[in-house]
Amino acid sequence: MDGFPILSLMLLVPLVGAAICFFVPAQTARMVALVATLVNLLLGVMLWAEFDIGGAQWQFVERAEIFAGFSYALGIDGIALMLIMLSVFLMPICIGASWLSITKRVGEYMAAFLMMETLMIGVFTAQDLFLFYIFFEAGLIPMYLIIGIWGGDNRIYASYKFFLYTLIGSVLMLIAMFWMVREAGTTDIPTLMATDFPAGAQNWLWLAFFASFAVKMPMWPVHTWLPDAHVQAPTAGSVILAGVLLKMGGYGFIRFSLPMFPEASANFAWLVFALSMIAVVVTSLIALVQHDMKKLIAYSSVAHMAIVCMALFSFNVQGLEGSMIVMLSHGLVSGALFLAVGVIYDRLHTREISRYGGLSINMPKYSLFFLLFTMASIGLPGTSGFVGEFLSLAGVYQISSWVALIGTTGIILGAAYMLYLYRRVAFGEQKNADAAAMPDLDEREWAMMLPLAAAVLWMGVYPESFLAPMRADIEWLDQRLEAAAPAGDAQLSAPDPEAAAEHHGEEAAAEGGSH
Amino acid sequence: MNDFSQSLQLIAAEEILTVVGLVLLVVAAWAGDKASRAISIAAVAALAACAFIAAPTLCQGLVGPERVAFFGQYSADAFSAFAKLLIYAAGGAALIVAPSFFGRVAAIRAEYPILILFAVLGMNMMVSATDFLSLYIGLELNSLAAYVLAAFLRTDERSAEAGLKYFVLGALASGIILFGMSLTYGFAGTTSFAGVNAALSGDLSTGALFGLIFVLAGLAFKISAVPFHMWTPDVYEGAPTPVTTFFATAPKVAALALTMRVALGAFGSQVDAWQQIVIFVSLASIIVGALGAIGQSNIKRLLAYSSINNIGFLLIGLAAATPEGAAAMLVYLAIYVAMSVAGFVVVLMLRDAEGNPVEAIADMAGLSRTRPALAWALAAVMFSLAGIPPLFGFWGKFVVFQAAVNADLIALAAIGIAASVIGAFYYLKVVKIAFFDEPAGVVSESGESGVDAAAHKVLLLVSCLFISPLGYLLTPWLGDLAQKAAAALLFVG
Amino acid sequence: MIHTIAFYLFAVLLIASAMLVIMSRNPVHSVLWLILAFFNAAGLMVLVGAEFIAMLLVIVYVGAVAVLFLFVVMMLDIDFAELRAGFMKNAPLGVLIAVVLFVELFVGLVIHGAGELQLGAADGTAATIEGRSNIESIGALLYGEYLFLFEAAGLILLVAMIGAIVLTHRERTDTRGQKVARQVARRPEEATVNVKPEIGKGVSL
Amino acid sequence: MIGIEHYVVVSSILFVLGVLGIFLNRKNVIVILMAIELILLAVNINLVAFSAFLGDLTGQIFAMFVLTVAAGEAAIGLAILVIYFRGRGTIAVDDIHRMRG
Amino acid sequence: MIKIIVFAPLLASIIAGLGNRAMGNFAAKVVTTGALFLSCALSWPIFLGFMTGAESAYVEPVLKWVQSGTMTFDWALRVDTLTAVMLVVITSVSALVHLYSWGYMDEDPDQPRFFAYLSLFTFAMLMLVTADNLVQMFFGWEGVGLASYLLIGFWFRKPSASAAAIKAFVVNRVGDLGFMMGIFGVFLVFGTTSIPEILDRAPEMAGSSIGFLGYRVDTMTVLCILLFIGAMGKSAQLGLHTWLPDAMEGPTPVSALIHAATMVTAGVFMVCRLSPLFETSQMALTFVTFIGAATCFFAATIGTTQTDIKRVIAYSTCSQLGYMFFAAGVGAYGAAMFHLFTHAFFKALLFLGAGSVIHAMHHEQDMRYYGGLRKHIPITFWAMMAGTLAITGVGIWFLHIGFAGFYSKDAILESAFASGTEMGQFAFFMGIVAALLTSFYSWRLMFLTFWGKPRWEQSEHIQHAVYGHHEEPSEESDDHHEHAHASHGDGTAGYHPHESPWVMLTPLVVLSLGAVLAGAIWSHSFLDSAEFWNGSIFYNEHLIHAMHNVPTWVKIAPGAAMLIGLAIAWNNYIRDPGAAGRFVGMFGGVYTFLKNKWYFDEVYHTIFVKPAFWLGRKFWKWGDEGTIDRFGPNGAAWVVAQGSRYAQKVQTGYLYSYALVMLLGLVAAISWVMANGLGH
Repeated sequence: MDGFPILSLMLLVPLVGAAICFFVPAQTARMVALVATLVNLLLGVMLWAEFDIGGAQWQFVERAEIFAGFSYALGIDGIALMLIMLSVFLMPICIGASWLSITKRVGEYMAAFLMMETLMIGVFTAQDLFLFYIFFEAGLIPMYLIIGIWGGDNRIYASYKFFLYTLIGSVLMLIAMFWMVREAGTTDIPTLMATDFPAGAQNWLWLAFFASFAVKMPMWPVHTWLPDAHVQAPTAGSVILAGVLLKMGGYGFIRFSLPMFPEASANFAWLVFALSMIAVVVTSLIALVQHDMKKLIAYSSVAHMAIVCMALFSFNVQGLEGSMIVMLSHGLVSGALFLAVGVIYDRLHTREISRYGGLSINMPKYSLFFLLFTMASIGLPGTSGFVGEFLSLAGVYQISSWVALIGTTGIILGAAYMLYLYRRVAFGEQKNADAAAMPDLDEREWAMMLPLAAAVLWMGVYPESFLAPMRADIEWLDQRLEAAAPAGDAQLSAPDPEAAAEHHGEEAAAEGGSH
Repeated sequence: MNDFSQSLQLIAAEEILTVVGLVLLVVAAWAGDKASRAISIAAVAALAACAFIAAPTLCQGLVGPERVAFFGQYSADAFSAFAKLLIYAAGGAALIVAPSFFGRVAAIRAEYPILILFAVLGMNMMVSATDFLSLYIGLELNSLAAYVLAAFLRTDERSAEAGLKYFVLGALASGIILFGMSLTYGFAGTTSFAGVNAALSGDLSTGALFGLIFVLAGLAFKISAVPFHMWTPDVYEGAPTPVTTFFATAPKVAALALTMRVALGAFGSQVDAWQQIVIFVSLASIIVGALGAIGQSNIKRLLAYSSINNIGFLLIGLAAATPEGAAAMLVYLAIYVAMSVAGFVVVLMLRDAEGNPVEAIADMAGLSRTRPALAWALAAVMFSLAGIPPLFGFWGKFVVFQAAVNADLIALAAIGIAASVIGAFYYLKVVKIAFFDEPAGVVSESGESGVDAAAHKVLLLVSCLFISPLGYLLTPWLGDLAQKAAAALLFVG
Repeated sequence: MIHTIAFYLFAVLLIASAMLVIMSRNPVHSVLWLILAFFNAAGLMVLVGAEFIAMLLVIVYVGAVAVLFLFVVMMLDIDFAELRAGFMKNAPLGVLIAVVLFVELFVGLVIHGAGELQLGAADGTAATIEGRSNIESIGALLYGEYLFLFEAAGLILLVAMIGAIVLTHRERTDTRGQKVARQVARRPEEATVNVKPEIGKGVSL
Repeated sequence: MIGIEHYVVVSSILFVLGVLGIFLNRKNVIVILMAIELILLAVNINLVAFSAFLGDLTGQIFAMFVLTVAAGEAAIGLAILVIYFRGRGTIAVDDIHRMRG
Repeated sequence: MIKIIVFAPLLASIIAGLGNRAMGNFAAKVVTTGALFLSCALSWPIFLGFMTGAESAYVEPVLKWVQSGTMTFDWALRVDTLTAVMLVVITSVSALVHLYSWGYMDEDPDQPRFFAYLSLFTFAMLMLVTADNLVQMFFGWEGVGLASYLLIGFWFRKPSASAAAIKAFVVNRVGDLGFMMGIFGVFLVFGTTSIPEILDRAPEMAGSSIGFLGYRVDTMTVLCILLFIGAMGKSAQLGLHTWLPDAMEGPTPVSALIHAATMVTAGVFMVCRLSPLFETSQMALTFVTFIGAATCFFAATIGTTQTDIKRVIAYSTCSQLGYMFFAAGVGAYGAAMFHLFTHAFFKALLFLGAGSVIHAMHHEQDMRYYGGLRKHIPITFWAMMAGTLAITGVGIWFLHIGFAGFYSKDAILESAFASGTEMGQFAFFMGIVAALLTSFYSWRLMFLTFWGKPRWEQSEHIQHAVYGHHEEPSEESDDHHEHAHASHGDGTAGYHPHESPWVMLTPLVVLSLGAVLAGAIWSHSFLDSAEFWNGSIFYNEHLIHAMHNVPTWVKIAPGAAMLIGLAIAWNNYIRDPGAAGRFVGMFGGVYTFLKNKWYFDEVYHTIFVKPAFWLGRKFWKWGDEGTIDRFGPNGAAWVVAQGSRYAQKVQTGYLYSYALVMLLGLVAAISWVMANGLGH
C-alpha cells in the first residue's frame, strides 16, 4: 500500500459523510453516519494490518506543503495507531447508541459526530505541530454543539464550562509551540521530539503544554468540567468524551511533554505525582457518594486518568506502556459504562441511581455486560483494566513507593464505588415498577455491547496485540528519557549488612534530599 | 521621485473614484433617488476597476521610488495595494447590502453610494499617504463622509445620535492627531514620513515624542482601540446596518494601515518609544472589548465590542514591530474583513415577519431551527471571531501571536491569548442562543427573495467560504502577499 | 519691544476669550468670544509673518464658520434658559486632568528644553522663495507640490456640502414646486374664468 | 523676537482649553463644536509658528488645509446637530445618551 | 492434561453462564458437574504420581500475556507437588460441592448461573495454584475473589447478601493492595515475576535494604510482609477477617467450597509457595506467626458465642487458617499444607453437613432453634460427627492414630513448640487455647443441633413452613420474633425434618471418609517426606526432627485441651442447659464483646466506611463544588461578569465621559513616557 494516502482517506471519509448528513433526512443521515464510521473502521483495520511492527518509527507518512507556516503532514507510530484504532472502533458504536435516542436534528447530530471523528483521527495522525493544534482545538466545536444541543437539562452550563475550560488550557500551549518552532526552526513533530531544548526554557514550555493536557486529561484540580460535561452530554457524547477526548491529554504528554522536554518532565514529575495522588483518592471518594450514574463514572474517569498521569511520569517502559494500555482500556471500559448507563437512561430517562435496582431480575443480559465492564473498570485481571493498571503501578513503584501506594489505594476505592454502583443498580429488590418493567437488551444494544466486551477481554488476556505495535516507540521514548529520568526511591543496596550499616547515614541524607 | 505625469498615473485609482463620484453626483442630481440602484451598481463597478489597478501592484510587490508620487506625499506600493483591495471589497459589500436595507425604511438615497465612494477615496489616500499632510487630508475626507453616513437615517434618532457622537469625538480625535502632527512637524522639520524617520533616527526630542503620542492617540481613535474606543458601540448600534458594515471593515483597514505606516514608517526608528504603549493598548482592547461584549443584547453592539477586541489582537502584531508582525496584521485584517462582512450580512438578513431588521440577540433564539443555513453561517462567524480552529479566524490570531513570540514578546502573547478566552465567552453566547435555545419566533422563517436577497446570499457564501477551513488553502498565497506588502511598508529607499 | 507687547496682548486676549468661549452660559456669547479669539490668533500669526494664513483665518473663520455657528444657534429654537450653566458631574476631575495635561506639555516642551526648543531642520524644499512674498510662495507651493492635496481638499468641501444637504434638506410635500415651462406656456384664457353665481350661492372652483 | 516656546505654550493652553470645553460642558452641543474650533486654532498657531521658525512653508500650507477642513467639519457638525435637534428637540449634551452600555 | 483440568471448568462455566435460563437447569448442571468430575478424575493421578515420585515438576505454557520491557509474564500452568496437592483438594471438593448443590439448590430458579459461578471459581482457583508467576497467581487470586463476590451475592435481592459481597471484595482488595505492592517490589528487586526465578535468587538478596515509603528497610522483610498482607486478606486473618463471616450470606455449598476448603486457603498456599522467599526474612516469618496465632485464638473466641450455625463454622475456619499460618510462620510448611489438606475435607464436610441441617430445617440457621435432630437426619448427624471429631483433633497420641485433624493440628502445635523461637512459643500456647475453644464450640454446635429437645417452634422459618405462606428460599438469620403458638408442646411446631436427598448425602459420605482417613493416610508424606515435596516448598529438616522430639506434655496438651472443651460443652448444653446462661450472666461484658466479634465491624465502620463517605461528600460539595468550581471556573466567570458590568457602566452614553476617557488615555500615555524618561 505504498503511497496510498490511507490516513487522508480516513480523515476524508467522515468529513464527506458529515457534509452529506447536513442535507438528508433523519434516517438517511443515520445510515450515512453508520456507513461512514464503518468504512473508517475498516480502513483502521487495514491500517493496523499494514502497520509494520518493528519497522520504521513513522509509517504511512504523507506530507504536502499546502499551508503557509506549517504543512499537511500525517504519519503514525504505534502509539498513534492504537489510539486511532480506539477512535474508529468507538465511533460506529456511538452512532449506534444515538440511533434511537436522538430524534431531533439528526442530520446535524450525525454531522457533528463525524466531524468529531475526523478531528480525533487528525489529532493522532498529525505530524506537524500546528496541524496538531488545529485538530486538537477544533474538537471543541462539535463537542460544544453536541453537549449544548442534545444534552441534558443543565447543558448550557456544561457546554460553556467544557469549552472555555479546555480552551484556556490549550491557548498557552500555542504560545509555547511558537517558541519551539522559532527555536528549532521546524514544525515537524518527529524532528521536534528529538530536539534538545535548553533546560531553562523547557520548564516554561513544559508548563504551557501541561496547562493544556492537564485540563484535557483531566487532572485534579482542573477536572471539574468533566463531571458536568459527561452528565449533560448525550450518551454517545459521553462515550466519545471519555473514550477518546480524554486520551488526547495523555497522548499529548507522551508525544510532546515527555520526549520534547525530558528534563522539565523530570523536574515537574513531583507535581504530576502530587496532583495524581490527590486525584486518585479524592475523586474516588467523591465517586463513592454520587447519586448520578454518569457523574460517578465521570469521577471514576478522573481517578483512572490520574493513574495514567503518574505512570507516564514514571520514566520507565512499564509505566509508559501501562499508561497507554490504561488509556486504551479506559477508552473502551468507560465508553462501555456510559453506554450501559445510556441503555437504561433511554428506557427510564433518569440517571438517578436510586430510581433503579434489581435490574438483574428483568435485564439479566444487561446486568452481565454491566458486570463485565464494572469489573474491567475495577481492574480485575483478565480484563483490559488490569493489564494497564498493573503495568502502570509497577512502573510507578520503581520511581516512588509512596506514589504507587496511593495509586494502588485507587483500586480499593475503585472497587468500592463501582461495586456500590452495581449493587444499587443491578442488585436488590425491584423498587420501582417502571424500572422493573424495562425490557432487556435488544439486538442493536447487543451489537454495541458485544464488540466492547470482546475487546475488553481480548486486551485483558492477550494484550500483546496492543503492546507489540507500541513497543519500539515506547522503547525509543524510554531511551530518550533515560538521561533525565530521576532516581527512584527504592535504591536497592547490596546485601551486606555491615556496609549497609555504615552507609546508613549517607543514605538517609540522600533520601532527605530526594524528598 | 516622479514627475507630474507619472504621478498622475500612479493615482489612477483615486482618479477613477473621483471622476466616477463626480459623474454619479451629477446623475444623482439629475435623476434623483430613482437612479440610486444604478448608481450603486456603477459605484461597485468603479471599485472593481480600482481593484484591478491595485491587484498587480500587490502581486508584483511593487515598491520603491518609482511608486512614489507627488514629491513623496503618496506611495502606490504593494502595502497600500493590499489595504486598498480590502477597502474596495468592504466598500463593495457595503454598497451591495444597502439597497435592500434602505429600501425597507423608504430612505434610499442616491447620495449613499457617492459618499461611500468618497469615503473610499479618502481611505485610499490614507493608506497611500507617506506624508502627514496627505494623511490628514485622506483621513478627513474619509471622516467627513463617515459622519454623514452614520447619521444617514436622519429621521432615526439613534442614527442622528450616532452621527453626533461620532462627529464630536472624531473631531476631538482629529484635533489630537493634528496637534501631534504639528509638534512632529516642528521638531522634525518636515511632514514626510521618510523625513521624520530620518530626523528622529538619532535621539528623540521630547517634542517629537509628544507628537508621536498625540498622533498615535488620534489614530487609536480611528481604529477604536481602548481607551479611545467608546464611540464604537454607540455608533455601530445607531448607524444604519450597511453603514455599520462599512465602518467595521474599511475604515478599520485604512486606519490600521495608516497606523502601521506611521508607527513603523515615520516613527519606525523610535520603536522603543511607542512599543510599550501599543502593548498596553492592545491588551486593554482585548480585555475591554471582551468584557464589554458580554452583557450586550444588541448584535450590532456586540459586533462593535468584538471589533474592539479584534483590534487588540491586531495591535499585538504592531507591537512586534517587525516585518513579520506587519504581514501578520495584514493577514489578520483580510480575515477580519471577511468575518465582519459575513457577520453583518447575517444580521442584515435577519428580518421579522414584517421585514423589519432584527437586532436583538435574544430574538435570534432557535435560529438554527428556523433558518439553519443562516445559523450555521452565524456560528461559523462567531467561532471564527473567537479564533477557534479550524475556522480561518484562528489563522489571523495564529500569525499575529507567532509574530509576537518571534519578536520576544512572549508575555504579551501569553496574556493576550489567555484573554482571548474571555472573548470566546460571548461568541459562544450567540451560538448558544441560535442553537441551543428554543425558537423565539421573531425571525421570519422564509428568507427574502429577489436580486437583493441573492446578492446577500452570494456575499455571505463567499465570505463564509473564506473563513471556513478552506481558507487555510489560501494561506501560502495570502502570506506571500502580506509579506510583499509588509516588505513595501518597511522599505527604506 | 512692541513685538513682545503685541505678542502678550494677543496671547492673553486669545486665552481669555477662549476661556470665555467655553465658560460662557449663553452660546451666542460663546460665538462672539470665539470670533474674538480668532482675531487674536490672526494677530499672533501676523507677528510671525504668516500674513496670508492670518487673513484666511479671519475671512474663513470669522466670515464663514463663526457666522454659520451664529446662524445655527439662532435658528435652532433653543430654550437658552434651560441650557444655561451646568458642568459635568466630575468636572473637577476633568479640570485636574486638563491641568495635568498642560503641565506635562509645558514641562515636556518648554522646561525640559531649558527654554530653548531644539526644532528640527527643514529640508528646504518648501522654503520661502527668495524675493517673493509669503502669499506668492504659498501659492507656488499650493499649485505645485501640493496640488494633489489641494484638489483633495476641494473634495472634502464637496463632501461636506453633500453631507450638509443630504442631512438637512427636506423634501417638502406641502409646497408645490415652480414649473417654469408651464407658467410660460399658459394663456390668459386658461387663467381666467367668467362665472355668474346666483344670489345666495357660492362659487365652486 | 518672541521665542518659539511662547507660541507653543499659548497653543498648548488653547489646546487644553478646547479639550476642556468638550467635556466640561453638559448642556450645549454647540459649545462643544466651538471647543473643537479652539483645538484647531491651537494647532494652527503651532503650525504657523513652527513654519515661521523653521523657515519652511509646509506648516502654513498645512494650516491652510486645516482651515479648509475645519470649515467642512463645522458644516457637517452643524448639519448633524440640526437633524438631531429636529428629532429630539434638544441639543443638551446630557440628553444624548440613548445608546449606552 | 493439566490444561484440561484447568480449562474444563472455564468452558463449562461459559456454557452454563451464557446458556443461562435458555439451556435449562439440568443441562447446566450436567455440564458443570461433569467438567468438574473430569478435572477431579484427572487430578488424582497427578497427585498420586507425585506421591509415588512418578511425576516431576513441569510447566506447560499456554499463551503469551504481557511483555513490557524487562517485565514479562505469560499464561502458563505449573505443576509440582504443591500444585498437585491443591489440585486434588480443589477439584475434589469442588466436584462434590457441585454434586451437593444439585440437591441443595434444587428449588432455586437461577441454577445455571449458580453452577456457572461455581465452575468459574474452580477455574480461577486452579489458575491460582498452577501459576508460574506472581501475576498469574494474582489473576487467580482476583478471579476467585470475583467468583466469591458473585456467589456471596448470588441471592442479590437480599440487601445483606449484596452488602456482604461488596464487603468481601473490598476487604480482599485491601489485601490485594499489599499483594500488588509486593509484586511490584519483587519486580523491582529481582527484575522478574517468575516464581522459580525469584525463589532461586531470594537468598542472594537476603540482608539487603531498600527504600520504602521514605524509610530504609530490609528488602526481603518488606516484600514478604507486603505479599503476606495479600494472604491476610484472602485468608481472612486478623484485621482483614471481617468479610468472612458475612460471606455466609452466600448459599451454603459456596461456603463449603470457597470460604472453607479452597479460596481462603489461597493465602496459606501462597506463603508455602513462596516459602524460600519468606525464609530469607526472620522478621516476616515472625509477623506471619504472630498474625496466625492471634487469628487462631481470636476467631476461636468469637466462635464460642455465635448462634448462627454457619457463622460458627466460619469463625472456625478463620481460626484454623490461623493454625496454618503460624505453622508456616515457624517454618513447618509441610504441616501447614497438611492442615490445609485435611481442613479442606473436614471443613467442607462440616459446612455441607450444616447445609444439610439447614435444608432439613427449612433454611433456619440459628442453632437456638434446633435441637434433637439426631434422630431425624441421621446420616447428616454422623457426617457432622465425623467432621467434628476431625476438627477437634480426636486421636490417641501414643498410638498415633486419629481423625484427620489430629495429625495435622498436632503437627502444627508441635512444630510451633519445636521452633524454639519466642513467637513459636506464643503461637503454641495460643494454639492450645484455641484447640480448647475449638473443641468447645464444635461440640456446642453438635449438642445444640442434634441433642436436646426440639426448639423449632420459635423459628420463623419453621413457622412459615408449617403455617403456609411459603417464601422464596432465603436465609434470614438473626431477626426473629417470638411467636407464642399454642402448638404441639414438643417444640417441633409440628414440623418434620427430612433427611436430604442422595445427591447431598453422597458428598457428605465421601468427605466423611476423607475426614476420618486423610490424616492417617497422608501424614507421613506431607509432614516428613522431603521427597514428596521435592523442593516445591521450603523443607526444614531440622524443624521436622525437632518436632518429633518435643516433650510428651506437648504431645498430650492438644488432646487434653480438646477433652476440656468437650467437657465444658457437655456440661453447659447437655447436663445443665442453664449453665450457659448463668455463665453469660457472670461474664456479661466478655460475652457481649465476643458476641459482637470484638467490635471489629463497628470500629471499621466508624474509622473507614463512615469517614470515606463523609470525606467523599466533603470533597464533592466543599472541595469540588465549594472551592474548585466556586473559585475556579465559576469564580472566573463571576469576575468576568463583574468586569463586564463595570465596563458597561463606564460606557455611560455621555459624550463628555467618552471624551474624558480619551483624555485620560492621552494623559496616561504622556505620563508614561515622561515617567520613562524624556527624550532629548
